[in-house]
Amino acid sequence: MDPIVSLRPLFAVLVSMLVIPILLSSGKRPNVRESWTFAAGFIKFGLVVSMLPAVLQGREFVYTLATPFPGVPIQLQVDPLGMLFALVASFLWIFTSMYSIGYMRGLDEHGQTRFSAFFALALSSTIGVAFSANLFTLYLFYEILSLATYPLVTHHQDQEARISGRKYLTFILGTSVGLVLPAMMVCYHLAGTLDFSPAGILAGQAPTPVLVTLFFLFVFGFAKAGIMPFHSWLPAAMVAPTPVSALLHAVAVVKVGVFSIVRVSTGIFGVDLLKNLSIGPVLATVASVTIVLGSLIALSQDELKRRLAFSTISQLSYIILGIALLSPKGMLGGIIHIAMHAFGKITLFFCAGAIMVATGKKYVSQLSGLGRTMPVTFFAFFIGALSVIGLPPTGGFYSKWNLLVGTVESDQLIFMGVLLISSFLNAVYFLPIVFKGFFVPGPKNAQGKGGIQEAPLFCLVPLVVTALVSVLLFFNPDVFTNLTHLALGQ
Amino acid sequence: MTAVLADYRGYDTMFETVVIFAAGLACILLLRTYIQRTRGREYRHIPTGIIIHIQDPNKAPKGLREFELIDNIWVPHDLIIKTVCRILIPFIQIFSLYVVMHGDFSPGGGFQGGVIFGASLILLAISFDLRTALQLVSEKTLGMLCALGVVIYSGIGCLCIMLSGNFLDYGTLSQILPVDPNHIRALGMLGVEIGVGITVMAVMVVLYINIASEGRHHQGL
Amino acid sequence: MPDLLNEIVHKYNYWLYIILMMIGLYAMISKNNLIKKLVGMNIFQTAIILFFISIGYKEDATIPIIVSGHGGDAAHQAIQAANYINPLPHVLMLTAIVVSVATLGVALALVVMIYQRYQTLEEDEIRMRVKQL
Amino acid sequence: MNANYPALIVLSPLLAAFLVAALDWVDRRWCYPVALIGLGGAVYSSGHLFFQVMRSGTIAYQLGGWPPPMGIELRIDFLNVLLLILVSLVALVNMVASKKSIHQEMPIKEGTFCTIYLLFVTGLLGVLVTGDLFNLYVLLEITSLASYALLAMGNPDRAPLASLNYVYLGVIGASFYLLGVGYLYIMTGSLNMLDVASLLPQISGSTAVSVAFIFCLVGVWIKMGLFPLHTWLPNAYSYAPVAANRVIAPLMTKVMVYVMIRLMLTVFGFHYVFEQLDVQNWIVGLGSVAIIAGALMALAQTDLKKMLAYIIVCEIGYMVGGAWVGNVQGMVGAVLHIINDGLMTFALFLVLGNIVYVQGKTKISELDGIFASMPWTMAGFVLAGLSIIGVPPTCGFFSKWYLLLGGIQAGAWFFVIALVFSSLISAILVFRVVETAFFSSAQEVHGHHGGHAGHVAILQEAPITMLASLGIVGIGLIAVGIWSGSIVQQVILPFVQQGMS
Repeated sequence: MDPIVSLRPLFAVLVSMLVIPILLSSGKRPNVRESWTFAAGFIKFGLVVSMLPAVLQGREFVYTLATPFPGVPIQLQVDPLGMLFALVASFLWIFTSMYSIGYMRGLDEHGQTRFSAFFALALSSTIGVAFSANLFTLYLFYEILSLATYPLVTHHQDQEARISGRKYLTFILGTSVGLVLPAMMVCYHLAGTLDFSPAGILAGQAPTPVLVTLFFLFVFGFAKAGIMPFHSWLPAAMVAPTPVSALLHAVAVVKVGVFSIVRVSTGIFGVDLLKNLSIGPVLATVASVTIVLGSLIALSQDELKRRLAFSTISQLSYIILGIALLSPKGMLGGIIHIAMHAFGKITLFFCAGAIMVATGKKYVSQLSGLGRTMPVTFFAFFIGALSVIGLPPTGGFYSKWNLLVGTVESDQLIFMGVLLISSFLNAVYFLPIVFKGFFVPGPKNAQGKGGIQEAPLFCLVPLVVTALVSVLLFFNPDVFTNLTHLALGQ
Repeated sequence: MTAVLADYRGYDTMFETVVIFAAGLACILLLRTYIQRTRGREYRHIPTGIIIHIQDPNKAPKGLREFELIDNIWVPHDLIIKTVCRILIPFIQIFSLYVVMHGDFSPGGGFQGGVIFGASLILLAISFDLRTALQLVSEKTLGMLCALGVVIYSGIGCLCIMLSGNFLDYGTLSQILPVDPNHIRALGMLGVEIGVGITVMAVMVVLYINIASEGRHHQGL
Repeated sequence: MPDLLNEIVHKYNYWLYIILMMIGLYAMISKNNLIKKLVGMNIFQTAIILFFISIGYKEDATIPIIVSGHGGDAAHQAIQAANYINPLPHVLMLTAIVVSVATLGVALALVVMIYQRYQTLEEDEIRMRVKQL
Repeated sequence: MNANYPALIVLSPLLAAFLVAALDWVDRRWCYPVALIGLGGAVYSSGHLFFQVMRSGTIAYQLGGWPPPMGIELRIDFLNVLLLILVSLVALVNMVASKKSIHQEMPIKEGTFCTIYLLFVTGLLGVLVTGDLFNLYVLLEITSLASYALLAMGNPDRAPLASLNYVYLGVIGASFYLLGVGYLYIMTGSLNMLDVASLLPQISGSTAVSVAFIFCLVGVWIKMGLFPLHTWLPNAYSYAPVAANRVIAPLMTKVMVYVMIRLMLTVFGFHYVFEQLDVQNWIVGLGSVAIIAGALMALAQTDLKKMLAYIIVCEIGYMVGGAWVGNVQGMVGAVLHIINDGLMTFALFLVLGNIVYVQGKTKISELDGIFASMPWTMAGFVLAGLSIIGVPPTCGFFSKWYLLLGGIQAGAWFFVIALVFSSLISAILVFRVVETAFFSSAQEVHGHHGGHAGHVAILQEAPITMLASLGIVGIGLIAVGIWSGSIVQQVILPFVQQGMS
């Protein structure tokens, strides 16, 4: 079917960018500012959803902005894979906005206007990445995202933020300029185009060693995916306010990295070429190392957000592993994990932030007994943890199940072992927190006031919603599975 | 030679004049100091030889002709040199005008003539002192002359444009000047040469007074 | 060897300008005094001017003043031009001389500025003072 | 009148310069508006020329009505029309931005400053439009002379000496160029670029032609500050008054790169330069070394001004390398980078000017917390910095793309590595400043998570004219980036393809 030429993808990207001037000018009136953020969030989500039916019918939306190089336009294209990602990101933005109101006001943070402005910019570029029609456009939005998140990561503007910000940029910008850019240039030089196409554009264009090198330049170059050894920016970025960690470093930024790798694997190289190059097992091994090591390190972290960060690193590589399996079910599991993990992990971060707002505690060892004062938060945490571990009745089970089936399909049972070990480790580092919260009594002196002391409502509602969605996805993941099937051409 | 200079390569020559102009202005920009002196000055009353000191630098004694400013760097005036120069300078200046006027058909031209004229003024400044020279040709006049010369040159060029020719196409001047078309180019060149001469003369003097006095014109030298 | 000598003798103008140029360059590099450097710079420029003048020279030719009429000849029209020295290099060099004079003027102004500030023109002393700033 | 725009574009600032010089003695208040009008005239003419060239191709204008081999010719084609727009616009915008800083740095001398400034712009425009090798020299000297004077007006302790060094090297450079022209004149008897180009193929085997070419090239390199010959550049640019610096630093070196490309493609021709003369690998190597050296030296600087000066050294390497890799992509990259780098460095120097005007200090370590007091200026810095790094959609990315592609196509891997390396270094350079500016040491004293709500930064921005200029240039950075496709397709590529065939 012919693609639909439409401005809708452009607006979907631009909405949150256009709202920035309004945000900046209404800095003195926080309520007006927040309502604009909400308006933008709903419009964005609405635009994305409005394109969903047509995409589900197999049609695509296309809009070309400009053509800076022959054969390489700045082009937006809404296809199933991008749709899936955009849906998740724009849906979660609404709730993160709500959450940030509670969080930022609860902690009385400075520079809230700047915060929401850059947050909006980050979202724009995330949707931009999702809707990119070619590698160049993707790179463009990828870079904007890197830069837009810097002021968010360093929001506190203290020494710790400075060091972390430095690390963040070094890894993210260093790899994208140093690895992705040359790789992209070589791609263009070889193929004369950078469009994503299901068959890939590089087949037969260069000898195997060159292609393999290129592929790994891309894989490591998209450092936002957090593949070891380019992972350590993610724990560092946890100095950011929690909404940032929640949406950006559990959903938007990291998923952009993974999404880019998925795009490059399926759109630039193509599944067939990857099979021919027999890259799959190598990539799977790299991913497995990250999965296992990430989980092990997470186990040793006492700061809750850092533990979540390492968990994210490990979970991201699930997606890579799914792609690397190169079998239908494995890829299905991998791609759908983008959505499932997003809902699970954002719930966990929301909970961590809510705990911090309510009690100021951020270490795992301090959480004893908190489940009694904050039951809703801890229950949501439990659901999120289940989803990340991959247990029913949560969406995480669905993706992990498909991944496991994928390992069987492709006869690489060793990776099944990796997945199982990792699941076990996940359980070991998450469930004790819940257990501690509910069943271990807290220190005596903290028991002064009894009763329920939850975080503000603005914090609480989002985490309940995301937890519910996680559960819902277990029962009805159809939207995402359909999109994934379409994306994989199955 | 000047014909080639002013006609074929008239555009070059215009910019050559502009180079000179730029050098003069650069000197003013770099060196000229407009700081008013804060110390007092000494004046000698010529008839009596009494030296008076005036604290306020902006005030001068009444009846200035009878008083003579005494400079920090005092150069005694030599009568012989002064007299010889006074006689020579008019001749030098007349000669320089000849050189300018002959530029369009024999060796000579604005540059040479201008330099000679400038030299005469510099000679004046050397043999008397800077202040005497500046009393004859004030700094403002020199500055205006710098600009005037190049304006004449480029103005003639622009006139050609207005007469629907190309820039510096002297041939078109015949439309407004009642001259034989064969000579119009020579006439155009003459105009241009005069412009060059004026600028070169003015800039030479500007260069001298600025560099010699380190930009403090009110000091004699 | 005779070839080389021949070469040198026949193209003496080139050798001359190169020697002059090198003298100028030497002065600019090795002299410590800013004015001496300027003198070197001027020698350098003069060398090039001489080079241009010498290429306009022809054996048995006269100065380029045409007695009857004007309009002159360009370098291209070699037929009549053989009798006259090519005027174009001279014209160009007149421009170059003017340029060099102008540059010298500005350079001297700069030197005066430096002298006003540091009371010396020896480069090493100035550098020493600069370090102390 | 319509046919006279090639002359008018030069005459407009020139006449304004004379007028300003005269008005300086009459009424000083008139100087600035007249200067603006003169520059505006240049912008208008350049726009007019642009459409004329786009409509009907190359324009030739014979001065004095003499046909080319004898008289001087002005030629405007796709290459220089772009630069004309760049130069005239940058000059005008800078003049608008500079009113207050001229007044701050050079009271009383505004008139003289404006005159020399206009002469500088005249010289640049003249260099761009001329089709005559010797005329180019004369105009080059006007430009240089004006820049010697302008640059020396800065810091009285250092600027005159730095400028004097510039004079020494500038004179050597110009003399070399003149010498090269002399040899060409001996061989061809002509000074017109096209005429020389048509005569050269018959004698291209001659050593004298090679000598001419090398002399011209080295002369131009000295003037543009290519790495081993750059020594005059950093000091001269970093002690200069900002009003002058902002126009000299972005434009002077770029115009010299233009002269190099003009010599390579129009005068000596692709065939001679790349096929007969076997030096291209060496020069690409030199360019790469310049990139790396410039980047590293910039990294070693603690002063923002010096850092920017070394960034220029680094960027020159980009253009020289790109022009010499010997394929269309590289050349397109070099030409596009002239435009982009002009804008980028202009934006950076505008930022520098704002900081100097408001804060009066340029040490990087002294800039901390400046983001809070000058948010718009620093936003401009970030944008220009991104362009220097080469982050899309700013324009720096697009020229870097072509340069990289040219390097890859030619197999000049050293050049490619140097480009990527310098991108990384510039990322460090830019974010070092941004980081210092973003974090203030005052906040760190009571820095704990949250709790800064009471902290209100005192807004202390530069005047609106300066900010507006910066804003215009900032928009330009992105606009040129987004539309670089059409610029390349419609303007640069026709010229390059013609020159490279």
